[in-house]
Amino acid sequence: MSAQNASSSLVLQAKGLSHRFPGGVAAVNGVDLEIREGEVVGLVGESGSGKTTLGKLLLHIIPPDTGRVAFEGQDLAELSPRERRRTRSRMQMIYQTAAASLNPGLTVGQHLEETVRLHRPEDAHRADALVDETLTAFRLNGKRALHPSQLSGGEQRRVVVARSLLPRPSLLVADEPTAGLDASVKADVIDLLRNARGGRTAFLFISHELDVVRYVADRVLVMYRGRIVECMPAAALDPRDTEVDHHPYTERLLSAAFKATRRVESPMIRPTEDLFKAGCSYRAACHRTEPDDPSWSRCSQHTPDLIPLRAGHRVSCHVVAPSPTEAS
Amino acid sequence: MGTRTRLVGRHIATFGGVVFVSSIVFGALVWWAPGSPQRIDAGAQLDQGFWGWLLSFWLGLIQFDLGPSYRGIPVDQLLVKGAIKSLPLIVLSMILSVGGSLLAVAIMGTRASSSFPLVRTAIHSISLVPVFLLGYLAVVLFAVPPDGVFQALAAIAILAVGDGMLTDIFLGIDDEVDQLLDRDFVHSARLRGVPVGPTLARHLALPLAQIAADKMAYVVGGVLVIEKVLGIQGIGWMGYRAATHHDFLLLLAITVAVTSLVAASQLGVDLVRLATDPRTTPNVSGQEVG
Amino acid sequence: MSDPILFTRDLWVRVHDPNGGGSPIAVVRGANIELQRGATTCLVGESGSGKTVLMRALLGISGARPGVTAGTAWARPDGSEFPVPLVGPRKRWRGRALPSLRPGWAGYVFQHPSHSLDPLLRVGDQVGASVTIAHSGLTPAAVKRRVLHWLETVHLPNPEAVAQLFPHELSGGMAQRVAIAIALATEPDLLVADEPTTGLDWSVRRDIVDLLGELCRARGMSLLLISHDFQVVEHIADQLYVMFRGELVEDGPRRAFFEPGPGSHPYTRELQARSRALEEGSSPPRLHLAEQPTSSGAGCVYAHRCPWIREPSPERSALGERCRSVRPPDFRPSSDHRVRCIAVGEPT
Amino acid sequence: MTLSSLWTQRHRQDQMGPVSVFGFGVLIGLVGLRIAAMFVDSSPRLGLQDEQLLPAMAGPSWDHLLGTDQLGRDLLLRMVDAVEAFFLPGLFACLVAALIAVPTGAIAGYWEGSKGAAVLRGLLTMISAWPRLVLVVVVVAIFTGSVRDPAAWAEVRLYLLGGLVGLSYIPQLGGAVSERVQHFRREQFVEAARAHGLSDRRILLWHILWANCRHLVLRHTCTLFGAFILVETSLSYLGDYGVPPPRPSWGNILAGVRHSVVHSRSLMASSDSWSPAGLWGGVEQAIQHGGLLGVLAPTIAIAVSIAGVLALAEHYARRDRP
Repeated sequence: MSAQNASSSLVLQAKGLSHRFPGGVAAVNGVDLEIREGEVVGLVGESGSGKTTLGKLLLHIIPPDTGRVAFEGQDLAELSPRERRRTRSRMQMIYQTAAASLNPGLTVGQHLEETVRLHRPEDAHRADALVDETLTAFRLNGKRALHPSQLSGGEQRRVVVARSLLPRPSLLVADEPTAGLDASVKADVIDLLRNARGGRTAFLFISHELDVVRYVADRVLVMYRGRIVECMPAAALDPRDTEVDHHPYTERLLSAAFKATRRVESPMIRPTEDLFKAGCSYRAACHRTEPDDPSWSRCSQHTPDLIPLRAGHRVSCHVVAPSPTEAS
Repeated sequence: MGTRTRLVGRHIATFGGVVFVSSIVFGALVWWAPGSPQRIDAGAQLDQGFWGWLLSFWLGLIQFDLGPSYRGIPVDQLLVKGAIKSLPLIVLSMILSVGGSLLAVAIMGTRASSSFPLVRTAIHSISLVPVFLLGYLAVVLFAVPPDGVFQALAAIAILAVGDGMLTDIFLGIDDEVDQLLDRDFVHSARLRGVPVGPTLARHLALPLAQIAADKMAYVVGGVLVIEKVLGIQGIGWMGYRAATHHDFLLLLAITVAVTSLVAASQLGVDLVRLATDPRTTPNVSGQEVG
Repeated sequence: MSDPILFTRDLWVRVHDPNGGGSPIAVVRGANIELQRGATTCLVGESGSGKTVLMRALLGISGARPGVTAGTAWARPDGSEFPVPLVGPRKRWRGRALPSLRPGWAGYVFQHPSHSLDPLLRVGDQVGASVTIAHSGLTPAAVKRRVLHWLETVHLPNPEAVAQLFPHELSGGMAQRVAIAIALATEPDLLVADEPTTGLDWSVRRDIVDLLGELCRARGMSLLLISHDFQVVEHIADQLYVMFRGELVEDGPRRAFFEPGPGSHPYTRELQARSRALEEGSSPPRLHLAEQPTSSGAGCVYAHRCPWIREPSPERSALGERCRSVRPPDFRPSSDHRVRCIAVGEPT
Repeated sequence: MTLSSLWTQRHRQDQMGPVSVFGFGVLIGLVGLRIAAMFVDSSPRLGLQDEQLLPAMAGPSWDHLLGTDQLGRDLLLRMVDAVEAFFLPGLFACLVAALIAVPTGAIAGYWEGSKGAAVLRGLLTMISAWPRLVLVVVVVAIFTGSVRDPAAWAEVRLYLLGGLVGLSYIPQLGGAVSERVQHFRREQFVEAARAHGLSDRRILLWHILWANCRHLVLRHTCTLFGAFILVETSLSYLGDYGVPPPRPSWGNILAGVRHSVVHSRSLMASSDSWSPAGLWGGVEQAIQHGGLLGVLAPTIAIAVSIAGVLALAEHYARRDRP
């Protein structure tokens, strides 16, 4: 939980990122994002909200349609493929399905040795010992000669985490690293990630499980249909706390927790005009506004900006956080 | 609906392309190879050049008048004569092989075939024997009479079994049934008491068609051999003779016919898939990826 | 007072050692389960503990894996008892499951909604097939009415349109609702939901669990929820079974788990602590996975992970050897609460 | 150990089952025979071996373990020598198929969406529509049919045969490789490896081809070798396009004794008693005078070789299961 320190340097800076799928649907729509050194940023949202795509855009695994990403001050788009490959030792990604992101034909040991040779050439002479150390650190002793399919789900996940932390990255995008895991194993993986590199690695922690994100992250972004709709300190993401104002979508997410004190009904999607042209994209499911309300015209015509509610908390909603210019 | 029509169109176009390009390839082989028509059939059609010759072949194909073969009999007539003898062999042996495999799987029914090592071994070992050997044994050891119904029946049976046909089809179906019976929706149907038969049939139709179509090229090869061994005057027998007699026009026609048959069976599978599987046409709303 | 709808005595499921030789490996060992009529029972345990195997073997829908079963089970659909034929996961095809009971007596909601729907059939037809099991001889129009009714029951928006869709056109949450509708349409007395929320979005998770609970209450149906998530269990359970490595280490009514009282099994405590830690944002207890379990059947199944043996407190210092070698007896803190642990049984 | 991990281990049984033992046994046997064939000259002209004329269609004896054929040549020697007809050309077929199909399939699968991949896939579709045997007959007929002295061209023809069978197998092997590669692309691990900082070349060569397609390729190579034995013996049996007669092939040995065997059948039939002893007498007669061994030996040899090679394919298929 390293405190957000303004003086610490920026690891990653993204401006106006957008990406469309071939079908024409915008997966990511004008996202700005900054990640500082050692910071853990949580990214929540339901499936289909574009979380994964955003993660891949940030690491330039998918080139963005518009917008730029600067990693440690370098514009990723301007690097040659070879240079970008070299940069990857400092920015790593953990994919959602561990089993699918490991090579079924290679052993655990081969995976890690390759990483050492590739990203830590200075340690290549003691690769063998280094791999053993890593395996011990991730409690994978005795698994070195096994293939991924011979491991349990939690063990596979630990291999993936070990592989992405071995290059000592300064940024790690973890896409649903706990999805599909048992509650007990989940906690285990989270701990491994949190203790990684003594807090020097910055994380983008993508998940739809609010409790996990709240536990892991310093700062949380909420994503809906390709847009960041809310940005807040992790502590504000408490289902039992009704004091704090949230974006209506976040409210609905929070109310889905079993311990939630207030319950927002799951939305009946109203037929609305084209959601993607203009206006707030959540208005079709929003419980804070109705087509009869006076605020509706604003919601359907202007895309809301991220407006600061208080320190470190910004919401993009005309109802909860009316923009100062329009209110006046 | 538009996407579906487009997909059908694309498959048909692929089929046409395969036949078209194949005819060019085989035509070129026939034209430029040593022992080509220039030497054998001197004078005839030489002045047109390769493309002219091929063009006249295509035109003939469309009008169904390919002109006389080396011996003067019209090629199309020969082709029809051969096809009448060969097509039943191909179709019936395919039906026999698929039907037999289905029957075997149904009889084993309650257990996976892996728990019947003897049956598996028997199917394997019979099916391993090449078609020509089976034909040979039929002629030599069992004295199949040289013409008539028995000969045709023997040919069908041999084609259905030999060259690994039965093994491949049987194991393919068995595997498919195995996987299908372990799917959750089949478990769910069994628990609810919904009859499982129709579900199985629906899900087996496509793999069956696929397996059969994949074996088509082998059956065609087998037909060539078995017709030669048993002396049935079908397409394979004619093709073999045309090759030995350097009757290149007939050879080209037969090759193109056979190739289109195999390609058509693949086209059939594609069309069956389009018709039965709703997943083949992309979701119109466009799935977003999380 | 106890009126079980389905119960087992000493149920074993063994799986043949896949590498050929050797004796079969027991994946469920001597399970005694009673599912109460109209109550919600939860079967908790981490993946690989044998929860799914147990229920599938009991309902006769296990996969094509080679295996054997032993033990007895009875179903009491309406007061009279029927033995349930136990079929091990051996044969790939056994005709109808639970043949002595009426078709559709039990329903099953699987872990992955996309797997439990037939990809080639429209949603409406799949629900319709279930409807015709419950009521034979309905006119097509009547079947359609009931199909729409069931789709509405599971809170699907615009059931008419949904009925026309194919499974691949549904989102995960919708597909799971359809799967529930399919299971419900046979009007079952018992519904088994096997990790129904694992593959789903967090925001849909509670909706599905609430829906299941609400339906069962409204219809007087028994629900068995298989889960690894104590948050889900705490939300809905009337009766709990905790399973670890094939053994039911603890069972009892809700109050025995969520109200202060005499001891719980250390494994149950571990599960609860983890779930609570996540909810409260505190650090969860560390998992000790380094030690391998003993291969022989002797001793407590949890011994290799048990914190009471690993870090023994003064009063529990003598436990280790006994826990590893002696099969723990059942201890009953109260008449309906059972814990299989030496340490709990001998409070110090 | 969880149930699922138990299950995956079943598919990963690395130890040799009876199938693998049989497969490797046959492989070693074939290699042994091929080496022996280098030291054997089985076609002394018309049985003029050691300046003495052997009787035609003789039964087995100590000098000639399998007896002689219709021209009085030692059958055993011919059987051994016949391995030459398919062994190296068969390997050549495998080489042709692997060298063309693996890169093609890998490219078509890896750069799935590109135009080049579409063209490659179209080519594969087209070749797969050409029936193997028809293709071979046509091409061999065209290229060597008009040759005056077939014996002199035998070697060339065999390798042409090998090349063609290999060519006709490309769609299967290429399709399997490209399907495997596509599967991995969809399964994300390729993208994950790229995000990890690996180059495309390393991913394709090491991660996909070596680590995951090795067994697949070996498996298909074995099947192809079996297919080549099948094609070679079939064509040699039919005459004209296979191994020309003075050179032995299991196929033309069969064809050679064809006529005598009709006689042997009548020998068997003549023992009209149904008792086992009577039947055995008939079989014995057929072996001694009718050249039954000339039928049985090649038949068994062909079936066992193909079975062995396919067993080897099965062995690799088991190791291949992802």
